[in-house]
Amino acid sequence: MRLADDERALSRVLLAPAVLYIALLVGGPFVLAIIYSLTSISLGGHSFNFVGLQNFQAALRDPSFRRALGNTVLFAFVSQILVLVLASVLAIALQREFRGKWLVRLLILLPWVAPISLGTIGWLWIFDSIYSVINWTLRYLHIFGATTWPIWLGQPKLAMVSIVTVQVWRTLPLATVILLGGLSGIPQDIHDAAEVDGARFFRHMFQITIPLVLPISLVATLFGFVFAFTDMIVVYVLTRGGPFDTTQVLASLAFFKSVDGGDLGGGAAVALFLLPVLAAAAVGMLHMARRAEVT
Amino acid sequence: MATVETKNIRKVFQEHTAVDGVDLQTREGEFLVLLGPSGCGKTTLLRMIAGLERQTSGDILIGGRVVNEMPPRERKIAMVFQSYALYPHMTVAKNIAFPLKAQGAEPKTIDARVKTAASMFGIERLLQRKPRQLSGGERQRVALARAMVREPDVFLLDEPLSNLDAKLRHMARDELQQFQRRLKTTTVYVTHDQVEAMGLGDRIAVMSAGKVRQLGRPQEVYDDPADTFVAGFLGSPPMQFFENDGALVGFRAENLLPKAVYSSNEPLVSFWYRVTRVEDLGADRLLYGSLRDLAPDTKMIVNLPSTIHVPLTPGEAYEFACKVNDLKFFDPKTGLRIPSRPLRGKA
Amino acid sequence: MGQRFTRRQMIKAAGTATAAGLLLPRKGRAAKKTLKILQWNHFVPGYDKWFNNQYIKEWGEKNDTDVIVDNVGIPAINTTAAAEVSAKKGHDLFLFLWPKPVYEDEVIDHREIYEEVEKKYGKPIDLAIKSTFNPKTKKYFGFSDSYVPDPVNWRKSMFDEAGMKPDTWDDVRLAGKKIKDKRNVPVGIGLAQEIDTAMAMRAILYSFGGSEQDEQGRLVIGSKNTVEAVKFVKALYQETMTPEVFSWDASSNNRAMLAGRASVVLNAISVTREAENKNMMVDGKPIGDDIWLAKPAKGPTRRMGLEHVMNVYVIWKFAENIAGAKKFLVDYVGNFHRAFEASEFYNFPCFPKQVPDLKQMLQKDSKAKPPDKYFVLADSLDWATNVGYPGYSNAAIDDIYSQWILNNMFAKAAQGVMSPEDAVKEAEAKCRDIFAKWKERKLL
Amino acid sequence: MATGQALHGAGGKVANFGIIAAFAAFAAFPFAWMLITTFKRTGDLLDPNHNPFLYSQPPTLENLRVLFNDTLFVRWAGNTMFIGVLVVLITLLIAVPAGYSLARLTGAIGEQLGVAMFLTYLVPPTILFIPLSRVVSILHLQDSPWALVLVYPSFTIPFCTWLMMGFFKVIPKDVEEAAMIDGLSRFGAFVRVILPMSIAGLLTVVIFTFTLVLQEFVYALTFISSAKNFTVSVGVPSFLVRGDVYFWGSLMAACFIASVPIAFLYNLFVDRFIAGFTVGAVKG
Repeated sequence: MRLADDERALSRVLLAPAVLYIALLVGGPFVLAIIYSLTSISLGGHSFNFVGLQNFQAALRDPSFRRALGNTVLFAFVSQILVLVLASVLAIALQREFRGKWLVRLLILLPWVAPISLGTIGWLWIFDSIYSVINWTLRYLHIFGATTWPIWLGQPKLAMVSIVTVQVWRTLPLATVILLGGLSGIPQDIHDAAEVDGARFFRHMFQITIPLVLPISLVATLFGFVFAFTDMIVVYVLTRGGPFDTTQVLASLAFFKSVDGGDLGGGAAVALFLLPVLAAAAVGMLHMARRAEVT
Repeated sequence: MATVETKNIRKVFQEHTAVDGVDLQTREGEFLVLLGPSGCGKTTLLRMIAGLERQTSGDILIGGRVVNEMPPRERKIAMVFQSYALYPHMTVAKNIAFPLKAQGAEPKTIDARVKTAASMFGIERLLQRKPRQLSGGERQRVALARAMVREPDVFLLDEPLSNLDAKLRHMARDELQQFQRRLKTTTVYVTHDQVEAMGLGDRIAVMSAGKVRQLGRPQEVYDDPADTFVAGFLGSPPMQFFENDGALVGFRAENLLPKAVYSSNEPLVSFWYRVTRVEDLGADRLLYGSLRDLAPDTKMIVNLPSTIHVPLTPGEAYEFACKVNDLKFFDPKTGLRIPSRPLRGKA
Repeated sequence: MGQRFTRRQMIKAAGTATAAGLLLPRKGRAAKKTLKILQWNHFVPGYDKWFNNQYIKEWGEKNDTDVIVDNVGIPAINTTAAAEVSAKKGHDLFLFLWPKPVYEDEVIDHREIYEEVEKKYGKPIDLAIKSTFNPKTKKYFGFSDSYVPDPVNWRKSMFDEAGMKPDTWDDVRLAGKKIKDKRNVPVGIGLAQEIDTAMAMRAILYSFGGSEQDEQGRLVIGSKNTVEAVKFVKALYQETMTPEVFSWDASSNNRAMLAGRASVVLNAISVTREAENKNMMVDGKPIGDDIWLAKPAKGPTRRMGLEHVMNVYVIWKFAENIAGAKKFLVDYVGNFHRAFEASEFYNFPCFPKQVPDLKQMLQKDSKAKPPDKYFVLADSLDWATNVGYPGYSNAAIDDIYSQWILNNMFAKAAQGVMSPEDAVKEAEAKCRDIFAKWKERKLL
Repeated sequence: MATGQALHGAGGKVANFGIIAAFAAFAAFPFAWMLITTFKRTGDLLDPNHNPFLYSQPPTLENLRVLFNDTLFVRWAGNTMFIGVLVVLITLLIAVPAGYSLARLTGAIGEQLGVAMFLTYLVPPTILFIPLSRVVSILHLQDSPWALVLVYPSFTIPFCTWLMMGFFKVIPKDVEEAAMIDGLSRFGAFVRVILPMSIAGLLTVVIFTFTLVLQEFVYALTFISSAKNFTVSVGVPSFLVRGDVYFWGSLMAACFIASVPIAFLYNLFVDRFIAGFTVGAVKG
């Protein structure tokens, strides 16, 4: 039989490049990263000694790490819950046809296509302690006096708020697009039935619309979580973890620890710390998304 | 109990007029069928009655009250959708309970009424299942149960049988009619299937291009079509036409029989008919052929019941006839019925 | 002038020349070496112009080498280094802006370069050695050609109004308070996770008699003097500053100063140079003229400032042109006078003999008003010290620096989330872990 | 006409409008701000007493001049496009067949493999770049755009494979079977029948991949060291943040210029993208 017809052989041939690519370029380095986390390796490469879970234990002893762990969870959860809620509201609002929808969609897509390193620098400027346009406006409206105003990136709580804001800003478009897809996947008949059956806006939303877009929102949320857990660019550009490590997240801490501090093993341990939890959560969510009722 | 009335109702989508000035009035407890080919505006009309679409102009009255400004939930209607629109994430029980919950009914009442509805349709054992675990017929029953559970004034049904296979459809039709007769709830039913319409409707409104062409009892609509559209839409095969003396003359395939079958004192019109092919269908014989003389080379199909045993050989011409009353005359320009008149020319 | 062909010209030539004619330039090219240098985008663009367009061309011609310079942003320096080391491939000369002892095993011993330069151009300053030598392994893990002093930048008119000069830290605190009370212009010394804060806090720490380690490299951060320094910063913050300092990055104090929103900052001369080059105005007057420089303020123990930037060139063991890199560094020191000028006095020599007229030049700068504004830098060697003073900049010190442990110690106490004593204790515990870690890895 | 669940009535319309306006403002505000900043003189920008929304000094093109003349912005944009297009091609060539294979040919194990591929997303690039630089150097790709062309598919292929798997699963098997009866091979049916039916999915892959390429920062920062080879996301901050000085005007201009045209382009395809994403991500 020709290859083009032989199912078993064909399936392997079609799959092989992807598996090879991932094994070589992600699998290999990933295994290395795990090995790093179990050794005392530093950037300079000396002392490749196996130290077991020492790096992980050391991390747990470090208050900065514990803070970063808490921050990561907080950052990911708060930003993703906000994204989910806001994206749902926005997607529902965007379902209606109206004039200028094209433009609105364009504007809403912008944060997603902007190179994020640059977009975040834009926010850095918006949050600047002296030139913040937000503060200028607040002063102009006399919400704040001429001498005191919020220092967005300088006070631990505000800094967290700022970082979450930017993260929401950057992930909202994708989540909205995904949810729009989910919404448009619900047959019109279901909405009509709910309406004829007497459901008012909120019953309709919470008992019909939201349960039905749940699978796709799980996927959207999963993406958001993965970005929030593994990407450090927002923290890196806006606060570098400051003020005094109160906005440090695991990804940025791992980066500073390994690349700036030189402790490759310790950095890898920090970065991989949540991996088992994340993997379990991701598998669970994907499973739920695929099993959930979809019309 | 209530009637549904539409007064000069119109619906215009951008350029295209879907419903073009429809006046309809149901009777109390009546089963009214909206029949027409797809795109004729019947579903749009139904959705306007439901309140799912806003009419461009005209009024809708339910129980004598103008409901133009009311959302669907206030119109005391229930609707069954073509797809049934069961909520896929809810069990059957929850689906049926949903309209009651939306009304804010007591949990006790809800339980009791869900049970009653379920037993009425024989779906008690399905209550804990989800819609995707049901067969087509079961889904339809759940949809009906969900529609009737809140005891609406009016049922609206949008082609509820079209997703069933032929065998199920017969049974479902029967169940549906029995159920309606029992509840005596005014029902508006949309379909494109004339058999359903004839079988179910107390009256049928035949629609085409956004207008109601004829409203009447099934037999009326069949026997006395108001225009060529109705005549041509109903019946299988539909009414056939030939031109004669500036009029379109129509008759149904079962009305043309060999002349010998008739008793001699009936007023008949006779034709020479050349048979080209015979299809024996068991209960009927279908003849394919053409008329001669009166309307040369007009292809005609004739439906002979198997009780008529006249031998017919393809290629031969025979003398056929139909009763004068069975010939319907139409204006070829407007398509409307005109009074009967004698045929001209040689028979 | 000898025929030099770039690759593109080669290809063009190949199109037109005969086969015989081709051989000559190709032969010439084959012998040619390449030297690849990575360094930052210099703060003073004129320096890069001189270095990239002029100096390396001259040097390349003399040494029959193609010199390629890659300029990157500061954030790329550590990451690129990590990647090059992991890849065992990269540039022949790699410029760090701070000592990077962690790569000791990956770089050649730079002792020879120091020896060669010393022979030709005199002794290096102690700061250079402290920043590039590991006393435990007796290895030079880098070569410092220059450093950048970190003086005090202050608003002349405001201090005049207060009737003071920023001579001691107490002066800064008192005058800062007066100015803030009167003019609502705060002191702008950062308390964030960034380089300027790191240097300013160390300047205060050292001048209060505290330090991360002693001369022998023993951890002494938990000293009483450290607590005193922290207490001082807390008071300084509360009396003279606003929370904005917690949010800053390296550029923020420049901006605050140039916007007229700070009375005094610690920074390299980038603040005044920026004001001069862009002719920036505040309230209709050139702000540059009102920003004066001063030696680091004096603390209870001593007057001590930091290097703001420490140029440390390293040559990887895996570099392809080690000999060329060494020679380049030696020659570069020989030409440092030009570098000093091109950098607009930003880069100060680690081999002072190379700029014998440093004082004279500082006395009459063409852009400065008054022209001797930069003269305070003339004796910067008396007060500029390295990170890790009085010991060496070793791997632990770098790790402490990179994780901003001292910055955070000061900031937490200033913000009031911890008492000064607790902040010092917490920092000490972290430093102890770090010292242990690097001892175990045999770099201390 | 109501589509989906929408607010009804005049009040609903106002609420709807309010919501959309608020979100659009939130999303677009930084860009409006960038646009204003682009044309500001430094002195105007850095005077805290000036109204930041107005031009207290006449607008200037200086920031744009710096961006286009003093940096290699055009070159970086070109590099980004070049890398983006190649990565999209590689991703399509590798992920689409793999997705088909997982959806149709490997049975239950396909699902597991698909999930396993998705999990590779959980490893932060900030750790991966160190070992990856080894791979890049072994292949002699250091400081070459080809390094990024090689490495970027490592994070686009897993996701796109997974997405396409879901996408192919919802295409009825009859379609390929009909094609095979009509004389195509299995592979031929895939290429000539299934692929043309999956345009929405392919488009989703293209858009998603391109966005990821545009966003990427860490690999571009570490594998590329010469200015002429940078991408936009690294080149711009590297050269417009010089030591202590941010060239705000030019930075903002760069960000604006790099984002807006692509947003325009995406807007044309976003409906298809929505459709593709939904089907691919959930079904199957």
